Amino acid sequence: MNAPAPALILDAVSKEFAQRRSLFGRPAAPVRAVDTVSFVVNPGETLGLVGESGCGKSTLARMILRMTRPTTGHVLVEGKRVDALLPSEVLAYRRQIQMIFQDPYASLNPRIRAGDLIGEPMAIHGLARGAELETRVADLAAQVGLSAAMLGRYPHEFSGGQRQRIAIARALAVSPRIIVADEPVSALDVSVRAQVLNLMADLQTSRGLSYVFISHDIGTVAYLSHRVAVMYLGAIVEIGPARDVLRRPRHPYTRLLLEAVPVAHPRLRVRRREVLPGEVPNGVGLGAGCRFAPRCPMAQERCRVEAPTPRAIDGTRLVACHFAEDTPDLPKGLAA
Amino acid sequence: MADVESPMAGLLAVEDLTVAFGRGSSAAAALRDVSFALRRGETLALVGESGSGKSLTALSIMGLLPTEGQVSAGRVLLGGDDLLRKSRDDMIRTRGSRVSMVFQEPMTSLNPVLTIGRQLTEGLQFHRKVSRAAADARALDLLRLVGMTNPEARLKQYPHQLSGGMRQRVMIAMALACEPDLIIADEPTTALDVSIQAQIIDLLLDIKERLGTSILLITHDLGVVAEMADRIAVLYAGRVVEIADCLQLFDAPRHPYTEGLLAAVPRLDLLVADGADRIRLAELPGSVPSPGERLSGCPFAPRCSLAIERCSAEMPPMRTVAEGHTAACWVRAAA
Amino acid sequence: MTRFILRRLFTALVTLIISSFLVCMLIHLIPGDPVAMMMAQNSAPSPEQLAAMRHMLGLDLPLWQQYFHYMGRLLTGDLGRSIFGSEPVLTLLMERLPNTFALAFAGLAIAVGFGMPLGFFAAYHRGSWADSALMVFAVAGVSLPNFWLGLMLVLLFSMTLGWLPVAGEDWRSMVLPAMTLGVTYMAIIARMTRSAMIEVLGEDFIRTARAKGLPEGIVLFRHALRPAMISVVTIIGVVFGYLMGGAVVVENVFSWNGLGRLAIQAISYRDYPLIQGFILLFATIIVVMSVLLDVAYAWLDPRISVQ
Amino acid sequence: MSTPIPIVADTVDRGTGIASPRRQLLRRMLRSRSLVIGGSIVLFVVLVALLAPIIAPFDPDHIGTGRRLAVPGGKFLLGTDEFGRDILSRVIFGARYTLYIGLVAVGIGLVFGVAIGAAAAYAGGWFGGLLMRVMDLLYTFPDVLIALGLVAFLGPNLTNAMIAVGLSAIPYYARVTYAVVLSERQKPYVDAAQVVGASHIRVVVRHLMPNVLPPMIVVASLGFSAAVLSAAALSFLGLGAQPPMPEWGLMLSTGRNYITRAPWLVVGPGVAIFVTVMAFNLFGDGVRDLLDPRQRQRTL
Repeated sequence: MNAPAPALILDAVSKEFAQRRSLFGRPAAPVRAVDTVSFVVNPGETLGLVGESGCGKSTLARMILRMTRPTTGHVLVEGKRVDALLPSEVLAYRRQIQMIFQDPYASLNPRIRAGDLIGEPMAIHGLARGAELETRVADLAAQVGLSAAMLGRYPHEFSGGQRQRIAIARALAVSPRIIVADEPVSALDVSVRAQVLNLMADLQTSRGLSYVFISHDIGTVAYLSHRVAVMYLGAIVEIGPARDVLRRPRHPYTRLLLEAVPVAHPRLRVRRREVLPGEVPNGVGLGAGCRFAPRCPMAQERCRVEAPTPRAIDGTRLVACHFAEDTPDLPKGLAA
Repeated sequence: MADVESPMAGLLAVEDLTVAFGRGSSAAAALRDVSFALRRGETLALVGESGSGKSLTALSIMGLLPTEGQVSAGRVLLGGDDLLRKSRDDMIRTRGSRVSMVFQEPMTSLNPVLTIGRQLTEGLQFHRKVSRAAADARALDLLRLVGMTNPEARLKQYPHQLSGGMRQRVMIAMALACEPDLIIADEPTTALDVSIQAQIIDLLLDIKERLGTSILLITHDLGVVAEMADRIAVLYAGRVVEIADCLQLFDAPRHPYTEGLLAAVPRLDLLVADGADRIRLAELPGSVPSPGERLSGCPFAPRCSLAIERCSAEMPPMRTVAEGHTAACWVRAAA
Repeated sequence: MTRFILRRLFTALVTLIISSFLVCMLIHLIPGDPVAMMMAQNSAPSPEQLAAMRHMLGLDLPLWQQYFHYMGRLLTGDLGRSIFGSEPVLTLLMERLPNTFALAFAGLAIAVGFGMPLGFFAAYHRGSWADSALMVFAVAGVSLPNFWLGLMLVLLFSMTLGWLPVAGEDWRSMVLPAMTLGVTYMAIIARMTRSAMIEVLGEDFIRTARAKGLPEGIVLFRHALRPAMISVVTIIGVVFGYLMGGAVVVENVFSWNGLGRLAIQAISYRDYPLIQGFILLFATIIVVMSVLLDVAYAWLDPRISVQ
Repeated sequence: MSTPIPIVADTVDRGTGIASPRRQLLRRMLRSRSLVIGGSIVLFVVLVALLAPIIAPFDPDHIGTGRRLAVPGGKFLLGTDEFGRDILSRVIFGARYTLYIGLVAVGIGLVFGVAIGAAAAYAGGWFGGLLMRVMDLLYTFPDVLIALGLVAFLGPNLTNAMIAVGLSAIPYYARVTYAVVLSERQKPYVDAAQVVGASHIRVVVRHLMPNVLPPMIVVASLGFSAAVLSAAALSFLGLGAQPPMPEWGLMLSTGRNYITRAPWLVVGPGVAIFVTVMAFNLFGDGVRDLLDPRQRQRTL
């Protein structure tokens, strides 16, 4: 059987932001928020994107959704270059890919009723109107677990979990193939997160959706993702099958990040673990070497002068580290 | 202070604390009959979601409730004194000196126009009446204690010159300044990145070990609880529903809410284990009740799969289910 | 800090250049032939007189040259001559400037001196009857036309009670106009201070200060006052500008011999060079004042002064 | 295609006791004292202006209706002026001028100010930045002074005064519009609308406008009171309304010449300006508190 064509391809995508120049200052070097990121997402697959704040994951999402343009490189959705779409092709592209935002309080227009919010994409894309639109909205609402009686309410009358369901229904309204979800549960109560995560998992099964699932919470990423990409300062340092990467990380950053994740059970407590030292620098003035070298406990001379390029390890994943083979395994207990 | 009690003696006891917001007919109880105890040298985690009243409990202990809130019943005993009966001036002398607090947002919890040194020393100067020089020397020690690099320079810096993790270290140093018996840490790591979170958790554990400080940890994050807590009190909609030792609670939760909460969190260790196919998360149906909703019975009853008729009519009392383990449930903690 | 001040001075300079350009071009707003309008006071000016005037004002040049002509004269301190009195505009303005300054600063002192403490007080006792009363007073103060307030004060203090003179040159005669000016802007400053202080008192760091067990006095004066002052200082700049504008009106109520009265006379005589000079002078004062306040702001806020 | 979708008409769940947002709004409106008082007075002033010919006891311009400078009381509630005209009738007709001046000035200011502010906020970039820098700059100049300068060159009369007052307020409207539009535009719901495929026009009309308009009511209301004050000041200085118009500022200006003999000449019109301006201020404050109690300090 031939592998199906990827739903989403990122081909060496970079984004630079110009630094604000002060009146008497010299022009500053632009900040690379996203640096040469490449990956594919296959139909029906979830790619988890993990990283700390400022690693560029949200900028990446904005480029995939055509909210900002890559400085270099291309985003391809269903084989079509997103930056080169004709105006007439944009709507068709939007029917392929949709987004779920982080904050369900701010991403729903406070002055539009739930039903109109869910119906708006169908109206825009001319998929339904009048009575048919009504039934399809009620139908969609039912699929995400909202009753038709609730559709006349305004967003502020819903709880956080319900709002995120509205957002999901709105994203599904155009029957997209791909959904980019940027921290979709981090603003929700812990007891409500599982509802939304399960809903997303169910929808993936029933609709064959592809997800790009962005989160700083590695547990949630592990739950939904087939493959995981770890970002540090704008670049992917490790990408591969979720279980491999999370169980036996090969990039020192991935390993330290996983070690920093609080344990799930008090029995797994390991005192005096190795702590990732320092904090994420702001990305200005990256030197020639590996971007992680200043914080890396394994860093050697080579790391400070030569930036590692991603290379295949174990046949299944790509790791951007000169010494990936030397990365020690996670302490027992953390890796189960 | 003549404390000649045994190290594990009770330090803090909160008894039947009830806090209401608003006045008259529109008053809504945000906390109902909250009781728990904290022993010397212990870390007690107060776990709850939004609206559970965990932060309000902390503010009530500190005597810092917003003006719309009022303690309508209960006692807060710190080493035997009822803090709620203390005069305004007595309470001022207690705060920061016998009990201090670390807040969630290190970015906004430090005064932007005062130097780090000033903010570290002012409590000392007021409570301990030490000289400026002595306070400065102590501030340096504190910054070293919390692992700040280049402490001499930090004293003269302003908060905006520090990163989030560094600011939280300063907050912790401030809380430690007068060597309090108890530190209340309100979501101390929530606003931080994973790697910084781990640094702060380690710091707090280290301090507890070295100084024997008791910590009341307030959080919604079960991972932080699993890392730090000795005992756990679970709050739901303004009520304590279960108290147990940390292991006991994770191994054998008795309240259906605790159980549901534990099962609803994706566990990395299980997910990546061999042969683990996509395990479906257990869902708690419905959502957390808003503070305005008043229920006569158990607040969890509407979301509880085990609920019986009695649950929605009558609030179950806290019953002992094992040694050091209490829960409030008609079904799972019956007499 | 020095860089901040340098940058601020640079924008101030740009502001002044733009202002001078606008002022220079104002003359073209005059409907019809400005020179004819100006000379209309004289009995039927001859074409030669008109041409001479046109040349004096530089209006016979192309537009861009007019500006350079104007700027060139400005740089030597020459603002032209009053058409009516034929005295140098600069002399006329400088004669009156001290009077206006005295009035405006007295008004500002009243506005800030009373407005800020009242605002702080109201914020600290938020929701009390005193707060409500102060805020009613503040809305009333903002709504009072200062020219009418002036008349009412004259009625009360000069005519009914006979305590203070209506007009004159000594300090007693300044009391009423300064009060008139002060009251309106006092209300604005009180409102602004109150909301700035309320916002600061709601900040996390105030809670931190209280959690440290600091007495209320230290919390208020060390922790809350300075951040609140930072936002108040920024509005004092704007308020000062508006207060100068108010001074123009109030001077005319009390026949106070300042720039405002001069301006109204100039307008009624269509003495355009004098009006231009007046506007330019005001612009300069306001720009200088706002630079000073920005420096004060930077001094108060370490986020700007410490790099 | 932009018609809202009519979904089940009766959607509010009555069982849970959640009142419709409209009814909640009404309840909150009635609870706001400044809104109720300010709104009532505004309504009263509007009615007085509309019904002036009916309720005014005399012709406001008729010279010698009564004795010159008659003391208030009896036939002339507020007395008569130096030409024996009834002051009450003149104050009543003055309401017309005041509202007219206010409307025209606010109209001019709003149209240009909103256009500039919204364009700068929506376009962004160096153009938007430059535009707002200029507005910030002009804003530091007192509006009375700008109006004064304009009238000085345009020539003193009521029309020019209105135009000048309107133009002088443009920076104020532009700045507030800019702030409001910018803060709304940066909210994620705008991104969300673009992602589902909404066109720019749709984003502006259907998503931004409903969120931007309510704060603009506040701005317009506060701007109205400022315009009335400035215009009255110009008239008082002799640069606005010209005799024999029964304009309040002008009435004060002529009245003050008789302040020793007939102080009532300066009482009626002054109170009228004060009350009207205060009503619009209260109304604006009330709406602002209703929308967002935390937004208080944004506008001067």
